[in-house]
Amino acid sequence: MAQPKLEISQLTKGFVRGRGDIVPVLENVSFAVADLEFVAIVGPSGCGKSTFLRIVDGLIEPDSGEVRLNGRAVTGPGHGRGMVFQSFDLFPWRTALGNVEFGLEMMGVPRQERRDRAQGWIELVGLTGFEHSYPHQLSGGMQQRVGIARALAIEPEVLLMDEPFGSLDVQTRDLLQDELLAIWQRKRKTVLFVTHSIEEAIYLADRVLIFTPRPARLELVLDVPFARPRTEEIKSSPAFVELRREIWQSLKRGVRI
Amino acid sequence: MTRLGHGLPLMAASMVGGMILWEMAASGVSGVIFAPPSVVLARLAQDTLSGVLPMALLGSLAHLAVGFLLAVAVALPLGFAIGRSPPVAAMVEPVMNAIYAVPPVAMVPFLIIWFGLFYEARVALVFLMSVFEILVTVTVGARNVDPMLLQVGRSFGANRFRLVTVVMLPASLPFVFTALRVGLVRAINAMITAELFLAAVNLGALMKQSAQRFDMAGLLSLVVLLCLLGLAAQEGLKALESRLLPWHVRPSS
Amino acid sequence: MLLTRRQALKTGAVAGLLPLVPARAQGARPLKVNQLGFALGIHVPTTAALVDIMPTMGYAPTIQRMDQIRTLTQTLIAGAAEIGETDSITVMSAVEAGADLKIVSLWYMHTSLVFVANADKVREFKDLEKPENVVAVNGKGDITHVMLFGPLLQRGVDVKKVNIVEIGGSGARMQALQSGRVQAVPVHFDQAAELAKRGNFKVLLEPWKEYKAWINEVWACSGAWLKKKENERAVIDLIKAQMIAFRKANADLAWYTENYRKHVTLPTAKDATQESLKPIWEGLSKSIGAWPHTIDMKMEYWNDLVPVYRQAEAIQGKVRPDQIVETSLAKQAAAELGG
Amino acid sequence: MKRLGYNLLGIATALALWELAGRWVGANLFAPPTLVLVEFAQLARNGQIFVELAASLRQMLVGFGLACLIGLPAGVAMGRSSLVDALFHPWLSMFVVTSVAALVPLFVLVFGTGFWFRAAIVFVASVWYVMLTVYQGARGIEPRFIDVGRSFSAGRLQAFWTILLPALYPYIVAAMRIGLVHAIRAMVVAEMFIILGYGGMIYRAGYAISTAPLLALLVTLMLVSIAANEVLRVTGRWLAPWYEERTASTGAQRI
Repeated sequence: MAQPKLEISQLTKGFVRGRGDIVPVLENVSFAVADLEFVAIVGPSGCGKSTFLRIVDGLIEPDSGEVRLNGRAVTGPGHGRGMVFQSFDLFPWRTALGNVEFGLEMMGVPRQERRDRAQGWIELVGLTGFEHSYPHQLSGGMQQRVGIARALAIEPEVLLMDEPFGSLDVQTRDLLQDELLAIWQRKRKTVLFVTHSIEEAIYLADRVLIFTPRPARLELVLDVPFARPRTEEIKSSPAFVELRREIWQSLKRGVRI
Repeated sequence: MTRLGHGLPLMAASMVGGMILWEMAASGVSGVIFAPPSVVLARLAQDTLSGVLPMALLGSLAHLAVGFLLAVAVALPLGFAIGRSPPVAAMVEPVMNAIYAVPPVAMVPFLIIWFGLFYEARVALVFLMSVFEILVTVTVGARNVDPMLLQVGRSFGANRFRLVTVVMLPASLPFVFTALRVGLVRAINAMITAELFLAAVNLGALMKQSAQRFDMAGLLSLVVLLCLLGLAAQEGLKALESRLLPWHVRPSS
Repeated sequence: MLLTRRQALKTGAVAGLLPLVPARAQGARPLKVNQLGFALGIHVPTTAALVDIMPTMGYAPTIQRMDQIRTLTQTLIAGAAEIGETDSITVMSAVEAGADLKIVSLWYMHTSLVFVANADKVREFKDLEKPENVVAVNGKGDITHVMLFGPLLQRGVDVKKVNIVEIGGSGARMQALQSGRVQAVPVHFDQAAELAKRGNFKVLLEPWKEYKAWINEVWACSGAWLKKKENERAVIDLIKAQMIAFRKANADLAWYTENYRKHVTLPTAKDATQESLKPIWEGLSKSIGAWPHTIDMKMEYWNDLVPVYRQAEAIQGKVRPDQIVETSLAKQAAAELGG
Repeated sequence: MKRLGYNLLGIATALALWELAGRWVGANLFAPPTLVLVEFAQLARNGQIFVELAASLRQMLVGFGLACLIGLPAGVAMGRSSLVDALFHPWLSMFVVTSVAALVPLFVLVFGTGFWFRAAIVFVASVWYVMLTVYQGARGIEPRFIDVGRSFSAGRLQAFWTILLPALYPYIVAAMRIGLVHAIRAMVVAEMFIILGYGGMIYRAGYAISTAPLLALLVTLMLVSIAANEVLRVTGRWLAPWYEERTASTGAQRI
């Protein structure tokens, strides 16, 4: 096997609560992601998936273990990764175009060039005509398209997505899933996609990782056998249903209500 | 904008109603003690046309502007420092709250000692009264910057300096505008206090003269002028804000 | 827990809202009086007359104090006080503006206000013309301003060149003088002595040496109020109480010291002794003659002052003193009291 | 604990600077804290300072209580009804500018100089700030909270008690805290004018040649104001455990 794009080894993280009690959040997580692979992480709410993604992005430092991108250790946020956030978190004072430009601006891309490039991404996510709208003038789905364009604009080697469709309604979510697949088909990227929806994970990913509840450990890894490009129909195929059942069984063991 | 658009007739009605109440309250009271709005407004118009009020107002505004701008220049960076750094906040806030508790009139003797009676002292009082007001609001604004936005900034590789200029500053702009508005109100208040309690000049001198002559219409016309000035300052800043920050949606009822 | 919280809310709300009801003496004629906030050596006998002697004559004065002559005058016009302290200039300008006020008695004869100057900078009156020398008065057109104005005119000083600023409050004025921000201020006689200890400050002007009589604070009330016989009676009794106090003050340093400690508002007043007060007492009683044996309201006092007031533009001069000053009540009081 | 350390460090620094400045210019112009402390000890032994302070604060509380009683509901009404807002906002914007010092003479005429004069001054000095803070809070309540109430078919009154009031609570506490500072300041200004109570003491201290007595009184005032504010903050937290400091501080978005 060639060198993996992203290599996660022995990641452990705990948070200090109250007077110094340490609550473990992440325990000994290790796996590797190949170049241009789409990996989904599924786990119960609050299991530490988001913390994990933030460590990969370099926003949080792990207590032990490390993240390697192209064989080099990640020590802080950088341009190799682009993050899409659950609550979109667009800058309310920037227009759609301005938000997409943000990462390029931080990279020091000259104004005209970044404008042109951002415009291209706006078109790709289907927001032509809304470049100059402010986030509060856009619907939730449109806001998240801007969020995706913002992350893609910096041409990251790895795209990190933190439950990106979690706060959208079901219809919008389905539409955006298809759009994400279409974009991914055209602009292939290595993707790490965190979600709590089993169907979403199967539908989108090449491989699904299942995390246990807090502290999160890697419980199970499953390959998704469907060919690409994928369409809605596979969701009703017996193989899909079986895969979903298998993941659910695994998750259920850890879920307590 | 909608608030103004829909509310304009109502506001006008409210103003007229207030005037009628005032007129009623003033009827039958000696002119040496109180004056009705009809007389006061006529007086205001007369003194404005004669140029007396505009000249005094300009003089007052000159040192208002200097003191206020100084306060802004000091309070904005300091407010950000306090808002973003808990140790700085813990060090400065007790002292700040303590000084804030003292009524400005009680500070006058000290201002005279330190800054004399003229221009510098007036500027100092305007500065002192508005700087804390601005500081408090900017501190809150800086403290309340959505942590998620800061995280987005960091995620996209913004360094500390960039985080401040590109994320924190714009994120707290609405608070900065509020701070300016609150500060300006206090500054106007301080301006007239300074002109009355230090060496009397400009509007303060006119006020004192009217008072000395028991010219209540003159006195009240100055009070009305100050009220209008305060109203204009607030509405002006609001209009400026909605022009400059089109993205900021004020919570609406 | 929740219950106690609610209870705490309720009791807290009620307890904060219970106003205090002042106790009142029974049977005595109530008299609403207002008075300047500060009382210095010169004010002592009249304050004593009001607070201590009037109750023995069947009156129950309630005293409101405030720090501005103008407000005192306005409360008289508005009827918030029946009778009270104010000064001649303010009464005259109020009457010019349409108020109905009468001056019925003096608080004291001759003002104890003096002008104190920084002796390093101001050696003679002419020095006040220099632009670097600033004179602080309480307000343009008030007693502190006009008092300086007359003597300056007499000595040929160009008053237009004198740099005059207004600073309200004699505390603030003294601070300004001490910190070198101004070079001359009006203060009371006893404050001047205190100032002289703190630096090279000397008395530049003593009004009682310049004028036959320099009337400052007076007792005034509204003309309508005075028309009632019982009110006129109250005024006569007040003047009698004043004269009793004046006579005691002139005769008895011990009495003066006791009342000084009681009524003077300076923070140092409580520490005063007969020895420390003797120079002040002698100055006020003998040199200035602030407390005449008999209060004699001569119209000529005001006739002499009006031209100076007018030159200082404190009044327009539309009103004659005899329309405002009521001299008969003091005469009546003197006759009743005798001596 | 760490925070307290920084608090003390900040206060110590301020005191040290004050001491240096005081020694540099002298007690007549700016008394250093060591002298002020001596002066305070004398005042405290005499005891009058506390009697005056207690009496003044009691009157202040009446004015302030009225300001809350009227200002809080009025602010909520303005925030929830555009009609009320349009009727009162211009007046609010104008009155908030007028300084207490300019109003005092007029109030003396109307109320005399007794109990109600001081209560009235304190009232007008604090009510606008109380109203504005609550107004901001009432305007900012998320419609979804109200919708939750509607969906549970809460009546208007019920919705007020169960949804509006708890949501407004942080703003109410903030409004009272902001109003209180203004109320205490106004109390002093009013009393300085009529030379009664604690403000009267400050006024008289202004006549002293040394600035030490004046500063002793002002520092005591500072302590009282801070303590009163702290009491409100702690009570606020105790009465409503869901009260969050951070939400409340947005109440500073005042006008």
